[in-house]
Amino acid sequence: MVPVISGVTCPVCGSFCDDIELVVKNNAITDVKNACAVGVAKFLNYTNHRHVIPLIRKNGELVETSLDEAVRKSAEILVDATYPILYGWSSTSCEAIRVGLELAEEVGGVIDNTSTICHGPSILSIQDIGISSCTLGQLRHRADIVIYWGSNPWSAHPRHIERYTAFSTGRFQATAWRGYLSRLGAILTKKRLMRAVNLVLRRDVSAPPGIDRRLPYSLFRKGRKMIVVDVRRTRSAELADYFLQVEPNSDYELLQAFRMLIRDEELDVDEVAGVPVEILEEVADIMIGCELGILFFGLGLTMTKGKLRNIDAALSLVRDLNQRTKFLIMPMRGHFNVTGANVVFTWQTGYPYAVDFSQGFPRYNPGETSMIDILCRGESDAGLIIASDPVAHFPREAAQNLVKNPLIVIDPEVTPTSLMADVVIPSAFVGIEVEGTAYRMDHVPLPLKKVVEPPENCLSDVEILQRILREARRIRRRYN
Amino acid sequence: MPKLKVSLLTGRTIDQGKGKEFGKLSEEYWKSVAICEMDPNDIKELGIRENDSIKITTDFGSAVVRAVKSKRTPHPKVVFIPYGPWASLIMNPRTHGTGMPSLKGIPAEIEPAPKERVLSLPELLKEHYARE
Amino acid sequence: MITLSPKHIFKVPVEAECISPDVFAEKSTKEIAMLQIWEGNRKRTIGDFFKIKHGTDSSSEEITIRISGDVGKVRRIGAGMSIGEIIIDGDIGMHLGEEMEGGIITVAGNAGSWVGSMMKNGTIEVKGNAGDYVGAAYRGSTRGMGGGTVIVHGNAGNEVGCFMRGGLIKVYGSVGEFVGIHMRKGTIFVQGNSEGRAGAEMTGGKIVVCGWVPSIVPTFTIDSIRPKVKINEETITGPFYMFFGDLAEDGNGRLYVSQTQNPHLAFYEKYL
Amino acid sequence: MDLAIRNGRIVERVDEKKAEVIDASGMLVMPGGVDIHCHIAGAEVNSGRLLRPEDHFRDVEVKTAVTRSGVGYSIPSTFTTGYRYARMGYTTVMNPSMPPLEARHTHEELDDTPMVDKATYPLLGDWWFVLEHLRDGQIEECAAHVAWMMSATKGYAIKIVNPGGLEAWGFGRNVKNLDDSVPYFNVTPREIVRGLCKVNKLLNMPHTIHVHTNNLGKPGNYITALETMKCVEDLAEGKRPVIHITHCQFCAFKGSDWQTMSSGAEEIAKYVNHHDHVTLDMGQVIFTDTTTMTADGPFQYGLYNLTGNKWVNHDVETETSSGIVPFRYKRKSAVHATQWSIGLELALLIKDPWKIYMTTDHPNGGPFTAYPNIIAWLMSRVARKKTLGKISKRARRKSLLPSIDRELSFYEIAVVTRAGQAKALNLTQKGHLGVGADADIAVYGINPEQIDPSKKYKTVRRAFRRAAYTIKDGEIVVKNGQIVKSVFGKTFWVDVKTSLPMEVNDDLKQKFREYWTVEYENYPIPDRFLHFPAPIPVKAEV
Repeated sequence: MVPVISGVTCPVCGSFCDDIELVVKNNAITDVKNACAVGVAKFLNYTNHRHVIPLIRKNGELVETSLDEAVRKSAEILVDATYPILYGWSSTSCEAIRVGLELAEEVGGVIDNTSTICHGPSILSIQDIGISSCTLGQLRHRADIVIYWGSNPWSAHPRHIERYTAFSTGRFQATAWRGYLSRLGAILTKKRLMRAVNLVLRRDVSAPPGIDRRLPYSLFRKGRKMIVVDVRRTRSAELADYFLQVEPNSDYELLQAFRMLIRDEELDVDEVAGVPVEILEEVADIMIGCELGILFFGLGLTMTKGKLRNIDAALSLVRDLNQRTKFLIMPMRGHFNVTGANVVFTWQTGYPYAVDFSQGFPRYNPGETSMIDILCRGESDAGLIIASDPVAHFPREAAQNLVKNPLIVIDPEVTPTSLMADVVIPSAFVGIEVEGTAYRMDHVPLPLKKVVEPPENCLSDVEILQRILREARRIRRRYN
Repeated sequence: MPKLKVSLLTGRTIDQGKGKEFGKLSEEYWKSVAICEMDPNDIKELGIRENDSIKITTDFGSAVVRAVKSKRTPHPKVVFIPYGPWASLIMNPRTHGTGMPSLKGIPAEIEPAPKERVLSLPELLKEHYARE
Repeated sequence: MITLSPKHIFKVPVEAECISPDVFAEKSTKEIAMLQIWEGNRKRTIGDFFKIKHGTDSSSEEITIRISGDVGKVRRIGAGMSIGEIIIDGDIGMHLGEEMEGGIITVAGNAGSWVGSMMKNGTIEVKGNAGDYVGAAYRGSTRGMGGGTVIVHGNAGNEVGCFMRGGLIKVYGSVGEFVGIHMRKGTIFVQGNSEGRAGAEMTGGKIVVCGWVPSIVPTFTIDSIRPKVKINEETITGPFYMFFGDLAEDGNGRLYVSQTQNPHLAFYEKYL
Repeated sequence: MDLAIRNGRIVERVDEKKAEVIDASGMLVMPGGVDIHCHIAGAEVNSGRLLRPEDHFRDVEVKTAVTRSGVGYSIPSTFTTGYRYARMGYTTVMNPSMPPLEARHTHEELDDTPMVDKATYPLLGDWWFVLEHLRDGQIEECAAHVAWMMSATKGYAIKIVNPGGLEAWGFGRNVKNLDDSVPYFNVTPREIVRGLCKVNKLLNMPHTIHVHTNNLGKPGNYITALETMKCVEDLAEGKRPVIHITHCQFCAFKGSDWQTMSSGAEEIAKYVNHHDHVTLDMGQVIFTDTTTMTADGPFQYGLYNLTGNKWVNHDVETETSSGIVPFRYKRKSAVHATQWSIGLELALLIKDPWKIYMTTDHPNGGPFTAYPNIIAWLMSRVARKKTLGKISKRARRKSLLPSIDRELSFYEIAVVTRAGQAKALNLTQKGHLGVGADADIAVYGINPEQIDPSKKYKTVRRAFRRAAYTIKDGEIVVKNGQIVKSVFGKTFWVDVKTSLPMEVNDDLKQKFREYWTVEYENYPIPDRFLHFPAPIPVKAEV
């Protein structure tokens, strides 16, 4: 009888599924149930490419060192810096983030989390417009129109559709799974036919690259429907009842146009974002006609031309829709605890990210106090990176300025960033080797479980940060 | 040498997500992110075959990656590179006071790079980030 | 005339809102040297960073501060100033003349973002380029620039006049995206081109673009073609397409776009 | 008379040679302040913080040797909240609305709120379990589930907000009155209030049900408020209250629309003066820019339509909803000024100070930092007259205040700011200075024997802004309005023991999976999750 641990939360994406079952044999995870491909990969392979001994850079080379030495060096770097940056925080526990904020305050640094390069713009426009949102269960029970705009849940949040939206079943709404199966069948037969025809005729007669925009009947029936709006046909688009393909960088115009149409006003143009206005009018009618609609948006809106104003328009559209029906909107948050990072930042400092403590109190102005900008301007003189990999994900220019200065990395894995660091402190995996709290994309807090013991003298982020904080306080007291 | 003007998108893929969990230094990760998903017709137009090296250039840098056929077409002149060190080389770092760089819809140019090899991660780090 | 010249190049941001005629008024060179500024997280004094030359005949009324040298990293200069003049020979950092209430600031070089954000009165003139958010509001606030004048001879970045409530912004070069976003009142004049989405979500006020625009936000409706348009006393000759918007916000802002520079907008004429 | 303190408690006597002595002669000494209703932590408060950088960027707290930094004005960050309460001599704060599903969030924030003891009320009025049990008339089963929920969320009292209306809001609707049926559930607000009132008694909860009435913020809603009080009249025994109507000002509007809107305070006061089963708190309005936030989704949406300000809505599956809208109360607005008047009228027309307590429903009527202003208004006719002179003419003409001479004494102030609230919450060791009480003490730099608060209201106001001393659990934490020591208060929660506790079987777990999107085992908060838990064991009737 092997022990099965149930109700485990999955420390990967913002869907933060909490129904994972793990089989653990002599302190190793041997089997994973209910998780998606990414989750399984995480639980089964998290030990790969792992380094468990602290490293410190001595004449150009990273060499092994003691934890105390690494902590001391880290504290020195931070205390000596005039404008240190502390970045990451989205893949660790809220408990660790709380200590991190105290550390940033102590050393007078700038602390920022990864929302700065995912949903930062969403937050900026929420601060201008507000947001009409909910928890995910509300949608499972009630939503009959599900729109994914510029987000690809199939790849980024694999179980999102099945657990919370179109393919889930709630008190007032049933799954749209059957409809999808029949659609899939049709698509497959079509493909097979094509292949046969092509073989016979020895030439490609498949439809030329044009786009069929007609709305399918399924959109007009009662019950759940799923619409995907994106610039390219994603995996998610294939699950949808309707895929609305838009020209790159014209989402803003499309959203604003919808705002007009739902108020039954006329447009002076015949087509928006490459889509004929008649089509848009039909889609607008479907939005107005729903019992409860939800618009999920992803980086396809926050990162493209217009950035925060794309979200501005999306939030306003949903707000306006509430004059006609009930409509809600939610950003598709990436890392499992990026929402938590925003939440903890906000209750301690009043601001969700990009917080500058350099003058002894929190200040906030993304564009000025945000990571990418500070790095591109080359203003910081030291950095601490925790549970994040900016060298892999920041634009080249920013990453280059990051590695120019003294760099501390706290991370369980070996990453491009840790390879570039001056001090590397390996930590235990939160949600696997240490417990904690994290927030799902809809702000529902859930516990992270400890299912196996961490490697010897591999501490949690919390303990590591507390040690650095204590050391930093000691050094500062010595200074004055 | 044929060149192709395209709009570059970057983003998450399930393979990149999985690859990440095998470790950033793993073969799986390299396979999943050092690539450029293109419309088959665009690949034809470049006169190359799948898995050939291509060089993609933006105003902000250039990178050599493998060309792979996109499974969900058509998206002519729109190419996709998953998040990762290779995409980072050619992203637009300007945030226009929003804190957010532009990682999607970046104008780019693609050309075949038969002579050039797709760098391994350590090579890439050495070439672009090593401190003297 | 008080002249400040930086002693060295700055790496980390320097916050010096105390560099303002209101603060300097009736202070001796010594007292000015003791004024506190921030270099990153370190408390410093003006004396640490600047050579101070105190010219004679500076009565509090027409006190003038001249900054010679690179202060591109120095922020919030002239914040909240109400009198006198600041002359900057080189480039200047962010938040120049933030919440300014009077007086004059002239910059020979370029200015960072948030020039004259939330300003109430006075004049800022930038000979070079300005960054993003000229005359904008603070995050989450709807109180952008409420009065006064900002003149930029070069180009300006995105969201010029964001949440603007009054006053005049003149850009002789080109502007980025979203000029006049959420604008309520006031006037923005752009001699050059706009990167697009001019006047998005505006509810009032006037925007004039003499150059090229890629397109008009679909939530604007064409009203007429005007031979010329007045900006305060000055008259600009067109002809201009005049649009009303942003209808998505029930707005009645006026957007003037040059007819000759934008033949691709000719299709709007069929609605006239 | 001397007060002796040992080990955080008030005792008969201590050895004066060994003890530290504080000379409070010629000063006003009171128990630490108790706030019965104040939104300081949790999902909704934090969304408010996130929504409004412009609200806090001018009002900051700089880090000191003993304090953490933070921001202030209408929705202060957690640390700032604790410090600002302590500076005013407050030592106990109740956070009134917690979505059960997000209880962890509330408690994480309470743990980061220093200086004060606290507790929080889970929102249960629209919880599907409750609606279904009450529809089927299963009071015992309902009680068992509520008991489970109290310990699962570490809650202190049953909070009811716009009963039935929040469930209806799930599809963008609302309920109109106490007998309007809740869509799909076929149960009425009246049944919900009565049902939970019975449950509250069965469970022997320390506090009564804590009710935010239907139709809040609508002209004419004083009728709804009165009906709500009446509907549990028969459940009262003796003098013990069975219902608390919170921020009563917001549900004491007369009139048929905003033009005819006027004060219903007289009618409500008349009823309350003749009945002992109800307690109230003011929900006083302050003329300032603030942030409204309630679990009342439909009300907040109405407020958005009224103001056009930015609007946040957050519906919580199977439980509740919430909304946020920034709001500015203007002296010159007839409606706002009338609201200001109503709050004070209630406090002054209700004879017994043990029945109505001082709150602003922070931050809905204004930030709690304005309490000293309210004290001045309550203690001084001159102060009221002065403000009356500045408000809208229409409101002044309608206001009852000119006809009211009553001025509260320092004793009565002590009741409406501490003693009464502690009694209503049944926090026996708070709100008094008797032997055995917690040594939570506020010392204010005015001499109650000598000062005439009616004339010298400004002096009084200043004194209440900055306590000369605040003592928390026997330690001096504030001196002359400055924080000298940072301490972490306890978090009270009610640990109800029922003879038939909710049975946890596979059916229940399955029901959890169907109702929520989280697993049963991840729902309850383990005791060790709280940093300083203070469970209050209670034996239930069932």
